[in-house]
Amino acid sequence: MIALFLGIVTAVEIAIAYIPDLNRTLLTVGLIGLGILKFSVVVGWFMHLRFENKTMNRLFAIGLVLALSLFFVVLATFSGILAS
Amino acid sequence: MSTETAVHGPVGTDGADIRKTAMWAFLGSECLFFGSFIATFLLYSDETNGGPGTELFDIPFTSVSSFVLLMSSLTMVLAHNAYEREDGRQMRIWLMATALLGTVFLGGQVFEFTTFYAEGLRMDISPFGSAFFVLTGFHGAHVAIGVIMLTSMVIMSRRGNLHAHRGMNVELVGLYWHFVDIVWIVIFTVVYLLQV
Amino acid sequence: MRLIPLALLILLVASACSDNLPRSTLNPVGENAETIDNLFRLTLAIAAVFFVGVNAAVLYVAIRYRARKGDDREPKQIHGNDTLEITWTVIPALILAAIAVPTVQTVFELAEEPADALQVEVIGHQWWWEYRYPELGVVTANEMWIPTDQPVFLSMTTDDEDVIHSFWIPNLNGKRDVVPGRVNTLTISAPEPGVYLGQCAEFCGLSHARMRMTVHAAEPADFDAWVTDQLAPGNVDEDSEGWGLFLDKGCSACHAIGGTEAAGGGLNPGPDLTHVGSRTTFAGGSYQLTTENLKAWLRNPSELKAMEPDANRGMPNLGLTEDEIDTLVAFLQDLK
Amino acid sequence: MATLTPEATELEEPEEHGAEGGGLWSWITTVDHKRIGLMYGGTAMLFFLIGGIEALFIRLQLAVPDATVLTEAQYNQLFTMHGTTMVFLVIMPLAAAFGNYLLPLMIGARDVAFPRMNAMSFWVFLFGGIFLSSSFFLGGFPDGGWFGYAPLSTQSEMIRMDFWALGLLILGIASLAGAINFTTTIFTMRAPGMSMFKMPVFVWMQLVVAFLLLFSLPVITVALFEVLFDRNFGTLFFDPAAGGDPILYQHLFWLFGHPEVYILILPSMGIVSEVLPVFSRKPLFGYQFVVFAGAAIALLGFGVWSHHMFTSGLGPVAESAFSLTTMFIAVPTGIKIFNWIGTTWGGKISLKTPMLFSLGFIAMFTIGGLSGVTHAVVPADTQQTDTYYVVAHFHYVLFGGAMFGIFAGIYYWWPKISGRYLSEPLGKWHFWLMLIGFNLTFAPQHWLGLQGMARRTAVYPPDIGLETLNMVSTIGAFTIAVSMLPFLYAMLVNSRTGAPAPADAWDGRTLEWSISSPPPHHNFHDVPTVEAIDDFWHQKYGEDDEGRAVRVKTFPEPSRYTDKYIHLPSPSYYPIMLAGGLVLMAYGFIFAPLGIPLFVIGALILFGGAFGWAQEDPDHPMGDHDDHHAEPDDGSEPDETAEEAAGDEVEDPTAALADGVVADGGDDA
Ligand code: HEA
Ligand code: HEA
Ligand code: HEC
Ligand code: CUA
Ligand SMILES: [Cu+2]
Repeated sequence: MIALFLGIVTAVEIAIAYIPDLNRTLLTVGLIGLGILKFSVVVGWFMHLRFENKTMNRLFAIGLVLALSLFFVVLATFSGILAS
Repeated sequence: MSTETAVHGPVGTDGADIRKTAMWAFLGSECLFFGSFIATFLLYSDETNGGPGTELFDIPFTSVSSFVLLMSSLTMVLAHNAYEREDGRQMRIWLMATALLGTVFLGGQVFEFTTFYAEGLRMDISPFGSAFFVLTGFHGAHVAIGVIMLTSMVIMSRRGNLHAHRGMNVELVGLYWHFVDIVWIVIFTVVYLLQV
Repeated sequence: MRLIPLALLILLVASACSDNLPRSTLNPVGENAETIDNLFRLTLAIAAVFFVGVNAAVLYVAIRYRARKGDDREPKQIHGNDTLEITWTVIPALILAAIAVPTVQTVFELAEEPADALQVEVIGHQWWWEYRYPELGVVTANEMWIPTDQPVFLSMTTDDEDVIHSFWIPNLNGKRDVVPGRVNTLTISAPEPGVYLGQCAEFCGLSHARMRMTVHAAEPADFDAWVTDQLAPGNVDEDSEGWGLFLDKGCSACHAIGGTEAAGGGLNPGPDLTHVGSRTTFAGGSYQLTTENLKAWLRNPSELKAMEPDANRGMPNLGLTEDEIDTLVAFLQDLK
Repeated sequence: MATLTPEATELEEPEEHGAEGGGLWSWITTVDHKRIGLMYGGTAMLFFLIGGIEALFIRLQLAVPDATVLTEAQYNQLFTMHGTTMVFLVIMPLAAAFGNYLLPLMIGARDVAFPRMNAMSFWVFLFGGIFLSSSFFLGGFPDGGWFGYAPLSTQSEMIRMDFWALGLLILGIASLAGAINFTTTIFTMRAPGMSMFKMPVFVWMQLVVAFLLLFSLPVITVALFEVLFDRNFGTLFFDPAAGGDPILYQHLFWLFGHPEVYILILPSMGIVSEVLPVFSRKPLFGYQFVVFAGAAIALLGFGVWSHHMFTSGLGPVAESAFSLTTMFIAVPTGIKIFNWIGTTWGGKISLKTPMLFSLGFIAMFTIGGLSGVTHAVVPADTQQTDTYYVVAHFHYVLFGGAMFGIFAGIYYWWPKISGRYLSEPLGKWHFWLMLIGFNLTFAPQHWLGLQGMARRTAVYPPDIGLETLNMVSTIGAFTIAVSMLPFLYAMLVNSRTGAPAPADAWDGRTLEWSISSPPPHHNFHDVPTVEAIDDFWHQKYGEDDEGRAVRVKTFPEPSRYTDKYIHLPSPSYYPIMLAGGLVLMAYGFIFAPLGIPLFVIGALILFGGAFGWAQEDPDHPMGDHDDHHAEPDDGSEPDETAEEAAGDEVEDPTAALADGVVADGGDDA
């Protein structure tokens, strides 16, 4: 079931990437959205994180959140958003 | 469970399996490992130094190998189910299947790397090349280690060193395997599909 | 006993503020350096309050609450106090906010490029500085001249093969890193004529310690005179023995002399020598430009200054004879 | 306070179930957290002497201007190794030593969660340290500074910086294994009743440190790999000519580097939080606030890294943002300082050596912290950065903070560890000499920095006002060296001849004081049940109407021995094997192509170790690899797979380089 779901999501992703002259932001948002969906499905069900205790959830979540936020900041300082 | 042996039991005082807690801690740490490489890649995605860039990517091909890796997560789940049913034979079959799918994925990566090298995208040609090969290479190394662990698991199970009640280790390898899979989901989306 | 370090500190403060030091951040000359110094002193004053407060409290506790013989009553078991906790969270936060406001203001203020600035390009090399005045056409090394009536805007970078350096004249402004592949900027100004010393402030390998620099701030008229001198071609007699040696021994492969065929450049470019004789120091500002020192330099540069000429960093030993050295030094000193 | 009288400490150790003998082999194969802790501590102390001697050479060179004691090349190597040694081979392992020895004792457990992983962590640290230091004989110490900025670190033609990058990667594995182990131990192995907010503050701080390690080590790992690959495989991560950006390295390094400085200080803050209450005979003031402040420091610590890059040209917006986050770390830190003072306030203070060092910690650390705040003011920092003002700042926090805390801990727990008190007079000599020497060394450096003395300079010119203070600083450094002599004497001699210490050597508050000194091999005869913070104290003392402590119970001196069957993990040689293989691989890598065979051998040993480890039954004597599954399936499953799995991936960097090799090894294992 879940596998099927993942397969379909991947197919949709690739289809989106190929839609000619699709708006760039829409593409980005769409693909990232689907990526996150797949990600959570694997982590939640395949890895049973949905069913595990809070400690494990938190350990992983901290890693994820930190990874995401830190690198947004790093990239921002480079891309000139912060460098003005 | 007597208190005397609790020190070594896998179940901690919080009722959770201590090995799984450790594994999740490790995976949390790995998020930052790959995160840093992905950040490096994003930073350098335009730094092609006059060499080839993302236009070399063969999305259909990589989609297929991504799909292979995704499916290996499924076989891993099946192996885990077999272990929970204490069905050693089935478990070994699915473990082998998972390892096989992992190997296919690696084969695809080797093929992709050779093609890129032939077309002039090398890791010493541009920061883009460096970031691409090192990121996907480290992911590949993780897959390879996963394959080794899966194979070891099969061997140990054959030798009877993987007792049904110690089958927890299948679950741990599974966690690792799924993690490597989701890292690929991220890489595939960010590196290949978005082509930032 | 405990008062010794404290007394020492006070002594040090006293001694540090008294004299006039050419490389000190504590006697700012430039406008920016002054702004910074004021901000620093404000922060230091606040820090001093906490320093005295905490250390006095520690001393007080150690003396006042020390267990005394014969007193066997146990102390009251106090577990905490929420009001206190809130107080010592909020008060420091407010004080910090008070420091933060001028900090941010100053950061933005210092980042502005002044309108009428003299432009200078600074290029860091392992281990010496190159200065180019694009509007004036002057190129020089290690010693920068600036006018006293004008701020100077520095655009700083290095060669791609080089490493990170940092440009720092403490009297004139804080430092700014000089990063390969980037252009960083800094504004310096010196309302008072004088010689201001600096030091490369980012570790850049073997001879980082001897990568120093000098800024000569001159009255506008003196500065203009200097510029005129610098724009003149090198004082070279094409028939002289010195010039012959300069070409033969390969000096010209690395060093340029304006108005001659010596164009410098190469893999390992050295400082422009067109007017080397007019400088007061050489080798990254670490030696006085005297006959003796120049001779020693030509005898074996690495003896005076650690360098890695084999790795294309620094000047090689060219195996000159004493006669050749004498001739070359005379030749160099004539390059005024 | 002397309600407990010493006894039983002079006994010969009888054969005890699960006890290890004293031979070398027993130390090599030990998985006992106490022994591992001691080995960690002993090794780190040796490295402290090495790092200190390096510092003495630095100070000798700087005593006078234009000195020639050292050449530039030697000087650059010495400060690089001094910094690297002190940070990675002294303070971090000392913190790990305390964690190892004390965590299980303080939470009422018999060992850490993964004893063999623990052993591996130690051996990897030891071999990694030897690897790094051996560069001295194999081409010279690394010379790129302790943070190895690219492109200087990728430019050097020699293998030195390979030693540095690989050495730190190896040490990272040791720390990561330790962090995973400590996290799991603290989360899952606390004695019944010990909820998170009943844990000793030291345990809390170790947990926070483990988190910091978990989430910052991978970032430096990436930075180091990129340097290593740039140096050896032609990648262009930091090559500006090709579009690479050296500033990326700085971000990656300091993303690790700043959390790292809190990794260095928090364990000492934990130690001080244990010592102050005991010697004030009052509970820690504001326990929750101290704990939360620790966590807040860690969290904020992830958001301030660019304050090390204030002059690299970030632009005013980023500079302001990082300036603000940096300043506000002073708030939680201040909370701790004030709560510590609150703890001692109104107490009954006995100025024993551990207490002296703790009070010294508060005073000295505050100075360092305050100069840190002046760094946070960006414009001021543009004058201070890369000068001796920074050197002064970080020695005040690292030496006056972290090291003072560690010395407090050593004096405090040594009676527990050795069963004997260290001499008080010697301890006081040590403290006062060190305090004076320390301030003589580093206080003048504030002024040196402000007067324009750049750091990392082998020579400085005369006549710009730097002579006197440099001389003072050098004299101070030698005073510190002298101050170490009473300490070393006390450690070496008092441990055997000092006054015997009872179990509860200081009338302590935490669980480790409830068991004999030295502790039994199995720590606790019966796993304790906990009802309150400082449970042991509350068993001994109640409070009268005025709130003063009154003794309600006195415990008999506990025995080191029990006749109960107590199940303990068996020794194992796989951890050291794995560590050995890893370091062989590193040497092989350095000396490639000649070293490739060595690399392969190392990889085989590593894989053999991992595979053997995975199959070894941790509950049975070594060498006995029969099938032991007769034991009841009562949940006492061995934890090998987690270790195998975790251990394996930790090595992936190196293993990855030898995929084929590892696979081969797998087949014939
Ligand atoms: C144990 C290690 C440790 C600790 C705890 C700290 C703590 C702090 N550090 Fe430090 N730091 C280092 C180790 C450490 N540092 C090292 C090794 C370097 C140099 C690396 C290198 O370049 O080699 C460095 C460098 C460094 C820099 C870069 C300097 C430069 O190179 O230009 C900065 C800049 O902001 C900084 C800031 C701070 C601040 C704000 C704190 C704060 O956490 C301090 C907070 C504490 C207090 C403020 C004192 C107590 C508080 C009160 C009494 C409350 C009231 C106070 C106020 C309201 C002001 N540090
Ligand atoms: C925890 C960390 C720590 C500790 C404890 C120390 C301890 C000391 N440090 Fe240092 N230091 C750093 C971390 C540390 N340092 C770091 C990270 C750097 C930056 C490096 C870089 O820029 O890359 C640095 C840099 C640094 C410099 C600047 C170098 C430069 O920039 O050019 C100096 C200079 O004075 C210095 C001095 C000292 C001294 C005198 C001690 C003393 O306190 C040491 C005292 C210890 C001993 C003296 C050992 C005991 C000795 C004996 C028992 C003697 C008996 C035996 C014999 C004499 C044979 N250190
Ligand atoms: C391979 C390159 C190379 C050659 C050949 C070379 N030099 Fe140099 N020279 C340098 C470099 C690089 C420096 C800067 C050294 C430093 O200060 O770090 C330098 C510095 C100098 C200086 C000091 C300039 C200053 O202002 O600091 C003088 C004078 C000098 N060289 C003279 C000579 C003479 C004369 C010869 C020939 C006999 C010569 N050089 C040959 C590379 C070279
Ligand atoms: Cu240039 Cu240091
Ligand atoms: Cu920091």
